[in-house]
Amino acid sequence: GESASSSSDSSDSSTDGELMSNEEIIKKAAADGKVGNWGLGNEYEILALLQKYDLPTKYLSEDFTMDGFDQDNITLASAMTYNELGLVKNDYDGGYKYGDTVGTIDMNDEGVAMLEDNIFCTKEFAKQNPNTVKAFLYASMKGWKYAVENPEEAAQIVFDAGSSVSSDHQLYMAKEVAKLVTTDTKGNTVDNYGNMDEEAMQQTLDLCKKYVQLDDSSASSKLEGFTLDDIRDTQYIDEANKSTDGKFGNLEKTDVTIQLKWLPQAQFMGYYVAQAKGYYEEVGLKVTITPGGGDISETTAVSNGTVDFGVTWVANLTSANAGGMELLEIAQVYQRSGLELVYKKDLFTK
Amino acid sequence: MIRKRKSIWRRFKENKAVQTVSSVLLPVLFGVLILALWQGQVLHKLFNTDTNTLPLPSRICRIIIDNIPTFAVNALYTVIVAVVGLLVGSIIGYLIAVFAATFQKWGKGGITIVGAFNAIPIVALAPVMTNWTKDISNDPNIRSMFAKTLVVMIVCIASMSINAFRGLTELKPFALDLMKSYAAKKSTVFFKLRLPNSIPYVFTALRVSVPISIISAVVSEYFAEYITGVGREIRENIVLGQYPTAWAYIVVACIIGLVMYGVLMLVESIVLKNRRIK
Amino acid sequence: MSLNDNAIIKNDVEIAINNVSVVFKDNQGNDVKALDNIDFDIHKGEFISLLGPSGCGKTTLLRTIADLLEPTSGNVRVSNMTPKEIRLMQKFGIVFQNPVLFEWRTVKKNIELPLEIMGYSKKDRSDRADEMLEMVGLTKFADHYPQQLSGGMQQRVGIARAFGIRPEILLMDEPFSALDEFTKEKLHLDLLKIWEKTNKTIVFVTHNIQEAVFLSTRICVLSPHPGRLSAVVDADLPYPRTIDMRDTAHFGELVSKVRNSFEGGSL
Amino acid sequence: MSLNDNAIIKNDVEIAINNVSVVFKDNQGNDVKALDNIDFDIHKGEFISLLGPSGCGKTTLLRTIADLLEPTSGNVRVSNMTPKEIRLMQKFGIVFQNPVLFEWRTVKKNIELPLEIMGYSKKDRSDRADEMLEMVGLTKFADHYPQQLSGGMQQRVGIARAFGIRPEILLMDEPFSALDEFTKEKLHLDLLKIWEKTNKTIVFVTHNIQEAVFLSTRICVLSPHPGRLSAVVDADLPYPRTIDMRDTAHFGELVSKVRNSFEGGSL
Amino acid sequence: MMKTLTKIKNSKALVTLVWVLGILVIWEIFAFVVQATKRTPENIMPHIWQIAYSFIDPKPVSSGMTCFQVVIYNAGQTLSRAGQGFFIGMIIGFALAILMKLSRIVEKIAAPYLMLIQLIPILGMAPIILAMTHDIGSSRIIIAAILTFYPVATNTLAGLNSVEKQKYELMYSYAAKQSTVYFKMLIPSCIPYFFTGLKIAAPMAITASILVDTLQGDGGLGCMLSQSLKHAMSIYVFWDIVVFSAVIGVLSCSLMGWIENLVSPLKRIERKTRKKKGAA
Ligand SMILES: Nc1ncnc2c1ncn2[C@@H]1O[C@H](COP(=O)(O)OP(=O)(O)OP(=O)(O)O)[C@@H](O)[C@H]1O
Ligand SMILES: Nc1ncnc2c1ncn2[C@@H]1O[C@H](COP(=O)(O)OP(=O)(O)OP(=O)(O)O)[C@@H](O)[C@H]1O
Ligand SMILES: [Mg+2]
Ligand SMILES: [Mg+2]
Repeated sequence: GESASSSSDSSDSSTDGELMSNEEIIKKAAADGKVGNWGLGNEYEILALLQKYDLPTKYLSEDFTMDGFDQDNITLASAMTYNELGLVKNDYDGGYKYGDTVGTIDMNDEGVAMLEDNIFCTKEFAKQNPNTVKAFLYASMKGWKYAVENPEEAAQIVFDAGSSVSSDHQLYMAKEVAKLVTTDTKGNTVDNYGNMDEEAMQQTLDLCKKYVQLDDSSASSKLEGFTLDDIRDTQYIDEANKSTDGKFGNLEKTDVTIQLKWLPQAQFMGYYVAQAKGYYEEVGLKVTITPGGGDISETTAVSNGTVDFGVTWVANLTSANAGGMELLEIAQVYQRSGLELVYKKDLFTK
Repeated sequence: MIRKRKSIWRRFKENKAVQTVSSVLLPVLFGVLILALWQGQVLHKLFNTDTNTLPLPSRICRIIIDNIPTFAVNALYTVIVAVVGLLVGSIIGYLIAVFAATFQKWGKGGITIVGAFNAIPIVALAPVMTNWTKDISNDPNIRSMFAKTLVVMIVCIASMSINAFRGLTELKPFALDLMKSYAAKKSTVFFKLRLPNSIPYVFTALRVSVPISIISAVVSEYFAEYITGVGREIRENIVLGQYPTAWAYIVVACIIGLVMYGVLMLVESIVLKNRRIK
Repeated sequence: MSLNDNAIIKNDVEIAINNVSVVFKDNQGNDVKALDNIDFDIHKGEFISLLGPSGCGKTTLLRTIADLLEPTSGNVRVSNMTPKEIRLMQKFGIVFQNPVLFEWRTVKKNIELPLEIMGYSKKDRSDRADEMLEMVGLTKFADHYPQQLSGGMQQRVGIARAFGIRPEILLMDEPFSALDEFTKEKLHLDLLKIWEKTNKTIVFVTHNIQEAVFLSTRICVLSPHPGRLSAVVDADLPYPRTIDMRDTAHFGELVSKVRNSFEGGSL
Repeated sequence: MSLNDNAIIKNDVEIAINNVSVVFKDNQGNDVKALDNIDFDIHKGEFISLLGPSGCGKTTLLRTIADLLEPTSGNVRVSNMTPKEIRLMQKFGIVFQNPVLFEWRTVKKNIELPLEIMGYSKKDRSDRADEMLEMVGLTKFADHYPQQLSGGMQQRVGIARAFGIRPEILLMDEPFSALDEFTKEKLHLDLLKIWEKTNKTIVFVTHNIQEAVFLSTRICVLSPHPGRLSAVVDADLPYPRTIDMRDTAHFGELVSKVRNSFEGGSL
Repeated sequence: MMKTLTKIKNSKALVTLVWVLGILVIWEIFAFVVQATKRTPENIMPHIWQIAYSFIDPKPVSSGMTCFQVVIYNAGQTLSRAGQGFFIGMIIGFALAILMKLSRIVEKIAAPYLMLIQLIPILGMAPIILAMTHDIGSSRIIIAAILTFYPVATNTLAGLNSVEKQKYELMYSYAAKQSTVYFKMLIPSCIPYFFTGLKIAAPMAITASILVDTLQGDGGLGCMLSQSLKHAMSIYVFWDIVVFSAVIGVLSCSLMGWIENLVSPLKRIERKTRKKKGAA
């Protein structure tokens, strides 16, 4: 409590100065070498942004906490709207309690947005189990729809399913995730969940080609030649969205597993809701949800058959395919980028 | 006749030059064999894996050759962390052992406590060290290097102190009596008896520490603020599904390890030369 | 235990062993009495032999004098000080029953070890070591490592090392038992010569009656289980002693006397 | 080197040492000739002593016979086989110069070790070990660990261990040098008794002339640097030998003879 | 009175206690500094009492479980994997040492490669092991074993190589079979070294097991640790796990010492003699 009040004091005292523009903020932070990101395939939007302002594409590594930001080692830090940003602002357990003393820069507004959470499997799996894939997508999207409409309940479901996140943060996250699922990069509302917006997909792929640096020459030339058809197939989600009853004929496989990209939290509430509400059962599937965030990445796990489906970001899927995997995106759950850069206002006043 | 031939074989086997050559040649030959099985995808059948998860040596080589400057820079940082951490950690570990051997009543407890460091996982140690060293320098590279080196150091301390303590205290019967009879000062007993007696044990510790130092350097790079090093590249590439590149870096880590191990063996054979006479 | 005072000219006590007992525990936890109430004085400049059967406590007694073992009861005084004080003044030279050589040092370096500790200059150390090597007949083996020597040669290195420091009090635990007649004979004479010249006090453990009679001024005979002082015999052969004294009748008498004190006292 | 054949009744050669030379390298890489062209036959049932000054190659020769060392040139034959074959038939019993006990085994367990290896039953092992402990006078110390024994006691354990296996050929390297007169005397007689009863071949290394003369049928005198066979002396005292033989004139003559062969041959 | 006092003064427990206290004091000094200078001190260096309190804090931190419950619940999984990995690693390490002793050629070939295996990060190794076993649980155990066998192997081999030549000669003179030489001489005499290896390996097994927990996010101390680090739950879960693993590590090390005393007669004698000295 003490420290929070002291920091808001300092922001009060600095309100007399005028806040810098986004461009100025980015340039100042870059000049100090204090732009932060986690790396590991999360950095391309930041690289694109730096490039946009003709800045050297260097950043510091964030360690999945906001301690570096808190201690001013990083002044312009990457944060997902639904997760880190909530921790920075809010004062529940684990929060840094900055409230409105921090500002953000949105990747969607800057025009460097890349698409994040999707659903994918291997090309071979999709080909051999088309009905299973469609049924899975149908039930999952039904879950997402319910979750987006009832974020409180969804948050509770995820929390009960063994989430590691506090229930306060869970609820915050559910509400923020709902925005990402129902709004596209330009701010328009989306109602056909899981849709693969051509333009946004293409922008993502183009940014990938530009910023994904691969040492492996055969992989990088493969990446160079990719078109959207090499990484996604829209037929499954289209048919799933067309269906009214979720019946797609004989299911080739009924026991399936999905590995998440991260720890169990509201970021993935759609699957937990579909599970809890029995949507998967309704279409005849028995689904196991495996948390991610471990050393065996979702692309690896799907590729080597440990699990059937996975949730990953488009950029990760693209580079994995360039590296030699045969993965296929079958639905795009998040319609806009959830990445923002957060800064303390008092550090960027004129 | 048979006897004679056997003794020639034995003489051949016991010849010093033959032994030196064979101790290099045999592992190399074995390595070549493994490489052949690997390239011929026999290993893949054995491990039931594919050429993506376990990329072929030819591809790994290509990647290394194509990117020598990048690899060299990353390797350099990792080597610095591993070697400095290993040396400083081993020296501290040895000093702890010296302390423990000098004040045995208190020291034994200390050794146990030091052993506890062994039980703190690197994955926990690395972020803590990164946190603790935030104020060391304004340059994120320097403070990251410091944090990484600290991790390697801590990990190396334990194995050295446990082994060196044994070397410093398990003396030949009556050796201590002999020194006592000269009223040798503790420092003299240390330098003339305990220290030389502990040398073989130090090398045992180092044999264990060399791989540990490299793997800790690699893992601590995962958590470091400043992005560089073989470990970080391994992680980045694995997450991106770039197994061939990741394996290229793994191979680099192995080469670093082999070189360090080779240097260690060389030093050991020189230092312990006179003890090997039987 | 009465002393045969008339045999000894000098009367100042150098080492006083006062009612010393040493008890070890065996691994069932039972007491093993290694020394039982030993009470005995050694005078300055004496050459005392401790004689007794294997396991009777000779080594134990020597170690008590050298402050390598604390008696369970009783005490030892050396020049009216504690053995510890004397040890700290670096006045003891000890030859151990096994040679205890450092395998990482050459023969010569092993001999130089105590000299290094006592702070002799490099040249002095080397000269002294060469002299000692000469004495024990190992000059040719100066640069060998202990592992390269025969058992007797190793023992001789141990002897050279102890002699090298020219100690005030020389404690020797069966130093010559691994040596052949000739080497032994030579070293006997060397030892006596050094002793006569310097008038140091020597405590010499042996199980060889002839050796004890030939070398010492007095012989303490110990009996085993528990280790008791069963007799003290004056070896009153004239000095300087010569090899042919061993063929004299008096020598034979002394040997018999010691042997009898043995048989009567302990076996 | 001519053999004094008339002294030996049995004439079948048990151990033939044919032109054996052993060369070691010192740490400068120079050759050290430990044995130089030793040529000598040992007959079945003989008690041979190898006598010589420290470092003359006694241990080395014994090791060559026992197949612990291959001669640089020449060879050894035992019962017309190679030493290796004999060793594999477990016909050797060896007493080493240092006792070489396993510190994690009790005294009794140490004595039982070779019996275990040779597959004796538990009861047999225990009985045999008790008998041997009795012989060397260590019954009370059966359950002690080697570190708890005095030097001489450790050596006696080594002797008990070698005797326990009742070997065809007994090779002993200065077994008694760490022992006192009485223990030694007792073991001398025990050894002779066993030898006379079983008629085994014994090769006995010693540096003690009296001991060699008292025990053996023949004495091989070695001279050092390089190790050469300088004399072979028949110790033709009658059997069974008794302690008082040592006071006879013939005994004295033999001792002098050996001593002279020494001085003439090597010193 | 005096006697009991000296007894307490000489006791091992006191020594350990003083050490622990000393370390705690140093920690606290730094904790106060951190407290004074940092905004979120609990992320960097919380006070001892804060950590201690978190163990008994009834407030749930994750899925209705308190800090302590989270640690204990997940420790079960991790420790059982550590135990299995350690056991397998111990056997492999010992067997490898014997094998290397049996053949110089094997030693020459194997020694550098055994070390090389240690150098392959889990990240690279895990997918291959996983492809072999198709089971994340057994993959974890295997990797934990791989990470633990090396100190056992090196130390045991050092022990096997330290046997004096004369002992070999003794066995040789009995024409003892190779197996006899091993069972009666080499193995008993390498036991102290073997235990040194175990003492290093036991805490390493726990570390390794925590490390392999993170292969997948499905539970175990490692997962909780990394989740807590990522602020997915109270940071005290992290501190509690660090403390817990260190304590378990020390205990595992002492357990090895205890077992050593149990199996090795030499240690027993030493202990007895020491006791006797203490009494005298
Ligand atoms: N491993 C070795 N390397 C070099 N020289 C050796 C080695 N072993 C023995 N020698 C040399 O061989 C010679 C004979 O040694 P050996 O042990 O046979 O003597 P010995 O007659 O048994 O003496 P002692 O009575 O003192 O035991 C010695 O000069 C010794 O230095
Ligand atoms: N550490 C020990 N633990 C238990 N008993 C011991 C220990 N050291 C010596 N003893 C016992 O003390 C007695 C005397 O031993 P000591 O070594 O003094 O004999 P010694 O007269 O030197 O014999 P030797 O001539 O054989 O060397 C022996 O019975 C021995 O068993
Ligand atoms: Mg003794
Ligand atoms: Mg010898």
